[in-house]
Amino acid sequence: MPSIVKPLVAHPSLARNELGLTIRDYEGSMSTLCAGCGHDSITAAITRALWELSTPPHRLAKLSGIGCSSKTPTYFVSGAHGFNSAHGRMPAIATGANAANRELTYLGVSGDGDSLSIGIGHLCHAIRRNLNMLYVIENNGVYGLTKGQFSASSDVGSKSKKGEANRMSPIDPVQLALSLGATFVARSFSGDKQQLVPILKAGLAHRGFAIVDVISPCVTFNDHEGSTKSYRYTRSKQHVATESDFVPPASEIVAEIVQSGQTHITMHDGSVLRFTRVPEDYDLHSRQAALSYLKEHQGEIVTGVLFADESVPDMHEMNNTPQVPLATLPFAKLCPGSGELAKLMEDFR
Amino acid sequence: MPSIVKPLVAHPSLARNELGLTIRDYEGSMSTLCAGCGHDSITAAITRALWELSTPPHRLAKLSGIGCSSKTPTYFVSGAHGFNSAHGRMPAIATGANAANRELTYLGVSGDGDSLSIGIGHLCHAIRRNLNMLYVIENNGVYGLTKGQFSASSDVGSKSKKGEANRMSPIDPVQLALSLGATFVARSFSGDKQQLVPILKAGLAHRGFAIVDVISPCVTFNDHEGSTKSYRYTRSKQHVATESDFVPPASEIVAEIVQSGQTHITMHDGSVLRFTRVPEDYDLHSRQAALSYLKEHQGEIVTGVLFADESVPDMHEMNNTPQVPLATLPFAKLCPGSGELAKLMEDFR
Amino acid sequence: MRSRINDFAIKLANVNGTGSASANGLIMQAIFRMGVPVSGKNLFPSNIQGLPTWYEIRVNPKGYTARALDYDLMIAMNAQTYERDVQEVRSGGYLLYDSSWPLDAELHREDVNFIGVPLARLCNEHFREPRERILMKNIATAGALIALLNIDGAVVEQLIEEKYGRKKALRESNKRALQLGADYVREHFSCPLDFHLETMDANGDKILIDGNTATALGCVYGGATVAAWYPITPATSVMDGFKEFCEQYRKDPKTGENNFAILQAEDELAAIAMVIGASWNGARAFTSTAGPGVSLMNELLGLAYYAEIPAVIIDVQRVGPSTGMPTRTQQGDLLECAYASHGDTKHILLIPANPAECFHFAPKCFDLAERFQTPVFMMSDLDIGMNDWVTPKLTWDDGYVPDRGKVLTAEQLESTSKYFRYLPENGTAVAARTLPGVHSKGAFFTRGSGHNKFGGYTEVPDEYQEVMDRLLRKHKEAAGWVPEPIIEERAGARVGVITIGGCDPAVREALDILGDTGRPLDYMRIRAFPFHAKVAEFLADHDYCYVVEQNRDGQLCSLLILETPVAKEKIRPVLIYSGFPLSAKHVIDVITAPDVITGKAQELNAVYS
Amino acid sequence: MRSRINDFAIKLANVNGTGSASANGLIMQAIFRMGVPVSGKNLFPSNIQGLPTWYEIRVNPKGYTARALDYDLMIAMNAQTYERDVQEVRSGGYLLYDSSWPLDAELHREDVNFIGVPLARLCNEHFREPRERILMKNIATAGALIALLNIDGAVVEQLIEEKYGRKKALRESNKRALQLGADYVREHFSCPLDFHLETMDANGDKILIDGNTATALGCVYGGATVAAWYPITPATSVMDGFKEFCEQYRKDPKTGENNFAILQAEDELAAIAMVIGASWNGARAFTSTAGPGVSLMNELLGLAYYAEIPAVIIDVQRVGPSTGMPTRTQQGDLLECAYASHGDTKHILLIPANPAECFHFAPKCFDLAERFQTPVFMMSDLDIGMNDWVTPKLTWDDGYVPDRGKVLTAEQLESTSKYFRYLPENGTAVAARTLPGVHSKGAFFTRGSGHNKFGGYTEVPDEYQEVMDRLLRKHKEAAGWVPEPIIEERAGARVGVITIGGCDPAVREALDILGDTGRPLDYMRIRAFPFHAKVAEFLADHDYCYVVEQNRDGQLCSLLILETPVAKEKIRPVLIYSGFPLSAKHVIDVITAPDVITGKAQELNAVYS
Ligand SMILES: Cc1ncc(C[n+]2csc(CCOP(=O)(O)OP(=O)(O)O)c2C)c(N)n1
Ligand SMILES: Cc1ncc(C[n+]2csc(CCOP(=O)(O)OP(=O)(O)O)c2C)c(N)n1
Ligand code: SF4
Ligand code: SF4
Ligand SMILES: [Mg+2]
Ligand SMILES: [Mg+2]
Repeated sequence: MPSIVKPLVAHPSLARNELGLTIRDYEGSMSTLCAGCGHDSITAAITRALWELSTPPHRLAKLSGIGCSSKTPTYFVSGAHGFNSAHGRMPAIATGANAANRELTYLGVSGDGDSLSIGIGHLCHAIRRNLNMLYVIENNGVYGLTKGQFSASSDVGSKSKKGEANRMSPIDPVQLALSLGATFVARSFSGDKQQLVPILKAGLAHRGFAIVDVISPCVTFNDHEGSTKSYRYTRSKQHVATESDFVPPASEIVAEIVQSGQTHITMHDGSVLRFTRVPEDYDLHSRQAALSYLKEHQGEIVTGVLFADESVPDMHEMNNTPQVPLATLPFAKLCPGSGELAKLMEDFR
Repeated sequence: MPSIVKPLVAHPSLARNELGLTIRDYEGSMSTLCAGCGHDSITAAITRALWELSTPPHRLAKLSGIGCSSKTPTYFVSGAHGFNSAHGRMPAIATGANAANRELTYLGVSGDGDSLSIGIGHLCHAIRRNLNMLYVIENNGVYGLTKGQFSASSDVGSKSKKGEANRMSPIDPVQLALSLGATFVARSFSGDKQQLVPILKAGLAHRGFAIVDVISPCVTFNDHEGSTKSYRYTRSKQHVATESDFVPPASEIVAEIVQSGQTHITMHDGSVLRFTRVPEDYDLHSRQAALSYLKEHQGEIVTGVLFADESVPDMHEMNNTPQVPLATLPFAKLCPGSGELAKLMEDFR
Repeated sequence: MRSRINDFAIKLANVNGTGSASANGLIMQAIFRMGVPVSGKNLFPSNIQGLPTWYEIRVNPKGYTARALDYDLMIAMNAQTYERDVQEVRSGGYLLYDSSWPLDAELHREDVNFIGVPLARLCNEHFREPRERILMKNIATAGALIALLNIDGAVVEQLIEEKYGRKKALRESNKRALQLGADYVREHFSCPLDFHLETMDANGDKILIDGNTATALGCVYGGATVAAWYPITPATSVMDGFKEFCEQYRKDPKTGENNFAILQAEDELAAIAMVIGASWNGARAFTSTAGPGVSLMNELLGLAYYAEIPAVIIDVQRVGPSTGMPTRTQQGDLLECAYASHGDTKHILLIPANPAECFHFAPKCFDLAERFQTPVFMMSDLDIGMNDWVTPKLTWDDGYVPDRGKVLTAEQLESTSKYFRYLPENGTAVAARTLPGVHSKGAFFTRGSGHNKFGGYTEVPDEYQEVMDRLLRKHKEAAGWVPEPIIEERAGARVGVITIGGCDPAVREALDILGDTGRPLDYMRIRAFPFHAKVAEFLADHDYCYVVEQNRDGQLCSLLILETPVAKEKIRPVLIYSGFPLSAKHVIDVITAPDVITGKAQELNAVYS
Repeated sequence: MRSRINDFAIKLANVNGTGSASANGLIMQAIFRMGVPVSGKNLFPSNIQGLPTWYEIRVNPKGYTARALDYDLMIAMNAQTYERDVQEVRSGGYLLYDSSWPLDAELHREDVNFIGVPLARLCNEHFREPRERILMKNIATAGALIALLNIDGAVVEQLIEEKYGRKKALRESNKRALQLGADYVREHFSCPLDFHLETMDANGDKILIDGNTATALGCVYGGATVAAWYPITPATSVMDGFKEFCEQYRKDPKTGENNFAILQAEDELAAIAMVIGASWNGARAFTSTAGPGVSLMNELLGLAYYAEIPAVIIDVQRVGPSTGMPTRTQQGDLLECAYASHGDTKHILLIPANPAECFHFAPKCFDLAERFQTPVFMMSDLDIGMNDWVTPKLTWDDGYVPDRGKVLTAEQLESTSKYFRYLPENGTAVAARTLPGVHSKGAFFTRGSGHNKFGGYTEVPDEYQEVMDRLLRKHKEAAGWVPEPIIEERAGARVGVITIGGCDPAVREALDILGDTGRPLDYMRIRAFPFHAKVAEFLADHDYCYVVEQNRDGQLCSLLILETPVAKEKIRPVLIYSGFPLSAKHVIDVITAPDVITGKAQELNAVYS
C-alpha cells in the first residue's frame, strides 16, 4: 500500500488528550482498503482508543502479519514504529520485541487467515507465555487479500461468493484462547464502535495477553447473502453479552465505581474496566463460564469482554527480567569482563 | 535407529487372529528406547490392538514425526509401510496420504513436542478436516530425544530434572481437540494397557479424527520427584472417567450389548464401543460435558474415552471423493483426452 | 519508421477495483479475434481496490509481443498517476483523458495529442446506478478505442453476446456504453488514428490463454488427483483453474463424485507435506505457490529429496526477497529451488516460457518426479502465469502414457525374495519403490534420517555416503530426460544469447533486430535444470554468451557456471529485475552498449572474468 | 616409525546410556592435565540409550589432534559392534575386552594383542546395585587404561576429588573401581604398553572446551540479551551453556533479576521471528540451530535481509539432508545459508575452526549484524561444537566496544528535519536505523514488501531496484569487515590448500607431512563470507588450489567460483562427507593420489575444468 499522505493540519477545535494531542495525531496514512471494509472501522476504533488513553505515539509498537487486516497499522499512529512482518509470524515477532523492551505498548493486528491458519502455532504459544500485548484479529471469515478463499474461521455452511458452502468446523479464536489460558478474551464487531473502543482500551491496559476477536466484514468477498460474516448477518446475530466502559487510573472515580455496585475489574495499571451489563451468574473470572455461555448462545455472535484475569504473571515475570528494557541495559552490565573470564578458565583445565 | 531384527519364529501355541496371524506378526524391530520408557508400553498396546482387530499388516500406514515417540512405528507391524517424517509435520503428511488412498488404516504416532509445539497448526487443521485416522500422542511432558526440555504439555509447577519449575500454562491436547471439534477424544496412560487397548481399537474403528492422549513417562528425563508426568504421579492421579471395551462388528453380540442397558457407541464400521463405566449424567456426545468434567476434576488425570461422535463427515465425504482410492483411479478416468481439449480450446479464442 | 497498421502499443492507466479488467480484456480479445498478434500485460497492485493499475496492449504484425516501452496511445484514467503516465507517451503520440473535467494545464505536453472524451459525464447522463456508472465508464472507454483504433465492431458485438448471453440488461448497457464512447470520438476526432488495426490472419490456430490456466489444465491432463495449496499471489489462479477443470472433467458422470481432491492447507509447510504424503501413497500430487511458500517448504523438500518421494511444485515466481512485490514478475527463485534445503541437495527444474509450455511441462513434471522419485519444480512466473498470451492451440496426444517410474506391483512383490527400497538393479540410479497397501513384502520404513541402500536406518559413514552418491548420479541422469533447450542459430554468429522463461519474446525480438542490423547472435532458451547436454555444447560452441534473466544476482549464470564446464568469462549477465515484463529494448541496450550494463552485471562480469 | 611416547590413538566402543561418557571424559582430562596434547572425538548415536557409541582419543606430542584412522588400542565393550571394532585395530595393536565371558573365537585376529579384563565380574563382586555395577564397569575400564597407558594416578585422583568433592560414597566407589581395573591389568599384563603417556608441558596456557560452550560464552560477552531457540542436536548445548553462564554472570546482584531472556520457542520459525523482533527493538539477539532449523527459517531470513534487521544465527551443522544423521558432522549448510530465502539474497557467514574462534566470533557476529543490519550466521558444526578441543585460554579485551552500527538517538532525531529509513548518507551502503520507543521522528514502517529508499511502500520498478542494488553493495562492503583468512605459506609452494572450520587440524597435519616429504603446499583457511580480498589474492597467487570441505557438493568451491574471480579449473575439490571428523589421511590420500579422489570430486573437476 503506497502511503498516501494525508494533510495533517488539525482543526483548532479538535479535542486534546492528556498529552495535548488531537485525534489527528493518532492517525496514519490514508487507507487503501476497499471502501466500506470493516477493517477501516477497526482502525478508527484503535485510533480513538489510543488517543483516549493518551498513549505517547512513539511508545507504541504496531505489529502485523500479512493480509488486508495486517496492512492497517499503516493507517493509524504514524508517529509509532510499525512492523508489517510475514504471514502468520507476528505473534512470535512481537514476543521477541517485547522481550527486548517491555516498556512499550504492543498492539498486534492480524487477520483470521494470518492467525488461525499459518500463524496458529505462534498465537497459541504467545497465549501460553501471557505475552503482554493487545492482539486484535480482524475476522472476516475469508482471506481478503488473496481474494476470498475460506479461512479457518468460516462457519459450517457459510457460503462463498461463488455459492460454495464451507464444510469444515471453524476455529473460534475466542474459544481457542479461553481453552489455552488467555488472560483477557473479548469479541466485538467492527460496526459497533461504542462497544469496541472501551474493549480495546481495556485490552491495552491489561497486563498479559489480551485477545480481541473483531468480526469485520469483507465487503468485497464476504458480505453477500449466505455469508455468516456479513454486516447483515453479524448485525442480526450479535448478542451483546457484556457491556463495559473503561475508566483510566484516577483515584477519585474508583469510589464511584465501587459504589455503583456494578461488576468491575481493576487492571494492572490501576485503571478500571467497569461493566454496565453482565449476564446473571456470569463469572468474568471463569473460563468455564465463558465457554458455557458461548455454548448456550450457539448460533449467535456473543460479544463483549468475556473473560479477564489480571493475576497471571506475564512473560517477563515468568522470566524474572528487570523492570528496565533488556535492550537498554548498559554493556557494562552484560559483559562479565576479562577478570571473570580468567577465573572461569580454571574450570576448563 | 538401526533396525535390530528380532527372531521371527512364532511359538506354535500363540493365539491366532481372524487372519490367522499371531501377535508376533504385528511386531516390528527391537525398540531402541530406554529401558522402561512409557512409549514401549504403548507400542505393545498398539501391537495388541491391531492384532485383535485383525488389521491386515499391509493395509496399515504408520506415520510419525520426529522424537523418541515418533521412532516407535518401527517397533510394531513391520509388514506395514511406515513414514518417520519431519518434526511436527506428520498430521499434514497423513492428510495427503489419506487423500490419496482412503482405504488404508492410518495410525499416527507423535509426541507432545511434535504435536503441541512445532506441529500444533497441522494438528488443529487435521482435526478440522476430521481426517480419518488414529492419532496417538505419547505425552511425557518433555522433549525426550533432545534430552529433557519442557514441552508445551508441562504443567505449571512441574519440575525439570534440574529442579526448575515450568511457569507457562500447559496445552492439554484433550481440551484443545474438544474445543476444535475433534470427533473422538480419549486419554489414557501407558501403564494401563487394559484401558488403553480397547481405546486404541475404538480409535482405529472410528470414522474421522480419533485423538488419544497417552501419558507416557520418560524414565530418563521426566520420571523424578516433582514431575507431573512421572509413573508415580500419573498412577496416583489417574482418574478413570470411563471404562470401555470394544466389540468388533458381529450382529450376534449387538443384541447382548443393547440388552445390557449399558452405554455404547456404534462405530461407523458396525463395531461397538461398550462402556462399562460412565459417570452419571456424563453425555459422551457432548463436548461441553467433557470439558466440564475435566474442569471439575482439575488436578486429576482424567482418562477414558471422553467424547465420540460418529456422525460427522470425514475429509473424503466433505470433498465428495469416490469410495476407491484416488491413487488407483485409472489414467483414462483422469485425462479428458484430445477431443475434450479441442473443444475446450474454443473457449480461448 | 515502422508501419502504422497493426503495429503499435497502448497503455491504459486505471484505478483497481473499478472494473477496468473486463474492458481491457474485451479490447485484447477483440484484437486477437481480428487475427492480429497481440499481447496484454496487466500491471496491477498488491491490493484489492483503489490503487494504480495499468494494462498494456501491444500489437505487432510479425508477432513480437514483448512489452514495448514507448506508447502510441495512453488512456489516462487515473489522477494519481496522471503525471507519470503523460511522460510515457512517445513524442507525437496520443493521450486519451476524461474531459468531464478540464485538463490540468501543468500536465500538458506540446508534443502529444490530447483526446478529451467526457466519459464520466456521458455515463452519468446515460446510467443511473453509481456502480454502473463506474463500470460503464470503462466500457465507454473501450468504445472510444473501437473508433480510434478501428477495432472490428462486429467482433466486439459478438464478444458481448458470448459474455452476457442471457443477461439481457447487462448486455444492453454494455452495448450502450460502447456506442457512447465510439460515437463521441467519431464525432469529435478524425477516426481511426494514423496507427490502427486492420483484420489479418496471423492468429490462425492460436488461442489466448494465461499460463496458470494452462498449467492447471496440464495438471488435469497429467493425471494429478491430489492438489494441496495455500493461497498466494500469483499462484492462486493455478488452483482456481485446476478446480474449475476438475469440476468440468473429473466429476464421475454416474455418481457425481470428485475424482480429485483439492486441499486448502493451513500453510505452505502443510501443502508440501500433503503432496509428499499423497505421492508416497501413489497419487500424482502437486502444490502451487510462490517464493515465500517455497522458502517455507525448504525443510520438507529435503525430506522428499533424501527419502526419494516424488513431489511437484509449481512456483509462480514474483518479486522477492520476502513479501517483495507480490504483483510484479521476476525469475528470482532459481537458485533457491535448484538447491533447496539444508545439506547437499539438487532438484529438477522445468522452466516454461509461455502458457503452451506450462501445459506440456505439467505432465512432464509428474513423469520426471515419478521416474526420478524426487521433487520437481515448474518455474513459472507472474508474467507467464497471469497475463494472457497468444499461443498455439493446446493439443494432446492420446497415446501419452504416464511415466510412473519403477513401482512394484503386488505380483512382482509376491515373486520377490526380499525387497530393498534403495537398492537399484544393476547399478542404475533409481531403485524401485513400493506403495503402501499393496503387499507386505513391499513394506519398508520411509525416513529422512540416515539410511542405507537396504532402506535400514544407518549412522555408518559408508552406508550413508553410498546413498548420497547415488542421489547425485540420479540428478545427473535426469539431464537426459528433461526438455532440451531451444536453439536457433544465425549464419555467422559467434556469440550466443541464453535466456529462460518469459524473457523469450523480448530476446527473440531483440535478436531479430540485432540480426537485421548486422549483428547476428545465436539463441538458446534453457528449459530445464539439470542442464541438458546441449546446453554445454552451445556454451562451448560460442565465443561468449549473454545470459538474459530477470533477477539481480544472475542466478541462471550461477547455475551455468557451477553445473557446466563453461569458463566463467564466457558468461555475460544481462539482468533486468525491477519487476515488469521484459522488452526487447532492455536486451538491446545491454548488448549494444556494454557501458549501460546494469551495475550488477558489471560486477558479475568482474567476478566471472 | 613414530615415537611411542605420547603418540598414539585409542578408541573406546560402548553402548550409549551406560555412563561411559564420564569415564571417557576422565581419561581425556587426565591426559590433558599431564600436559600432553590430546583430542577426544565422541561418535555417538541419535538415541538416548542402548546404541553403539565410540570415543576416540588421540595424543600427539606435536599437537596434531585430528582423528587418526588406525588405532593402537581398542577398548571393545559393545558386543553389537565388536566385529567391526576388531577390524579397526592396527596390525600389532591391542584390544581390551571384558573377559568375564570367553572371547568368541571367530572374532580373533592373529596380528592383534588381546587384553582380557573381567570387568563385569570384578564389578559384580565389588558393587551391589545393578546401576552402580554398570556405571563402575566404565570406571574400572578407565582404571585399566591408567595402568596400560601410564596415566598419572595423582592427576586422576585429583580429578575425582574435584568432581565428586562432597559426595563421599560416589568418590569412594569411583576410586575403588579405578583401583580394581588398574590392579587387575598390572597383575596380568606388563604395564605400561609400549606406547604410553609421559608427563610433558605442551598444554601450558591451554584449556579443554567444546565449541558450543565457547559460543555461548561469546554470546554472553558480546552482550546478547535475548536468545530464542528450539531444541535440536547438535545446537542444544549452545543454549544450555548460554543459560548457565547467564545464571552465573547476569543475575542482578541486588535484585536477583535476570539481565537476559531465553525463550524456548514453539519452533524454529518462531525462534528466528523472536530474534528479529528483539533485534528490531534494539537488543542483541540470537538463535542457535542446525540445518533443519535453518531450512524452516528461510522465509524470515529473507525478511531480515530485505527489511535490514540484524539477526544472529548459530548454525551448528550436522549431516543432512533432511533429518540426516543428527549426531554426525558435516559442513553442508554453506550454500543454503549464504543465499538463504527466495529472491535475491546474500548473507554474511563467519566460520570458526575451533572453540576459541567460536568465542571470539560470537561478538563479531553481533557487531557485523548491527553494522550491516542484516542476518549473520556463525557456521559451526558438530565436531567443533560438541567435542572437547585443546585451545588457547580464552581472553577478553576490556576495551571492546560493541559496534552497534548506525542507530539514531533521541537527540539526533530531535535535530533531524526528516528521517528516512533507507537513505544512507552520501552514498554509503548502510542507512541509519531508529529504534521503537525513542522518538516519534524516528518512526517508520518496517516491511518485507517493496519499499523505496525513504522507507515508503513502493511498487515502482526503479525505486525497488535502487534499494536492492544498495543491499548488494552492502554485502560487498562487509568483505572488508569480516575476519581475514588465515594464510600460511611454505617456501617453494605453488599450489594451495584451502579449507574451513574444523577441517583445520587435519589439513595442517597433512600439509606438514606433505611438506616434510617434499611436497610443500600453501595453506589458507577461510573464515568468512563474503570473502575477504585476501581470498581472491591467494587464489590468484597459486597455480591451483585444493579445497578441503565436508560436504558432497563442494559448497565452498561453489561459493569461491561464484564470488571471486578465480578460474574454475584452479579449484580442486577434496570432499569428505560421510559424517565423522576429518583425518590427515583423508586429505593426503586425495592430494597424493588423484585417482583415489572421490567420485564426486572427479565430477566436479570435470565440470570446473
Ligand atoms: C507465506 C505466505 N503465504 C501466502 C501469502 C499470501 N497471503 C497474503 S494475505 C493472505 C491471507 C490473508 O488473510 P487474512 O489474514 O484473513 O487477512 P484479510 O486479508 O482477510 O484481512 C495470504 C494467504 C503470503 N503473503 N505469505
Ligand atoms: C525442525 C526440527 N527441529 C528440531 C528437531 C530436534 N528434535 C528432535 S525430537 C524433538 C522433540 C521431541 O519431543 P517429543 O515430540 O515430545 O518426543 P519425545 O522424544 O518426548 O517422545 C526435537 C525438538 C528436529 N528434529 N527437527
Ligand atoms: S478485500 Fe475485503 S478485507 Fe480486503 S480491503 Fe477489501 S473489503 Fe477489506
Ligand atoms: S529419553 Fe525418555 S522418551 Fe526417550 S526413549 Fe528414553 S525414556 Fe523414552
Ligand atoms: Mg481474513
Ligand atoms: Mg515428549
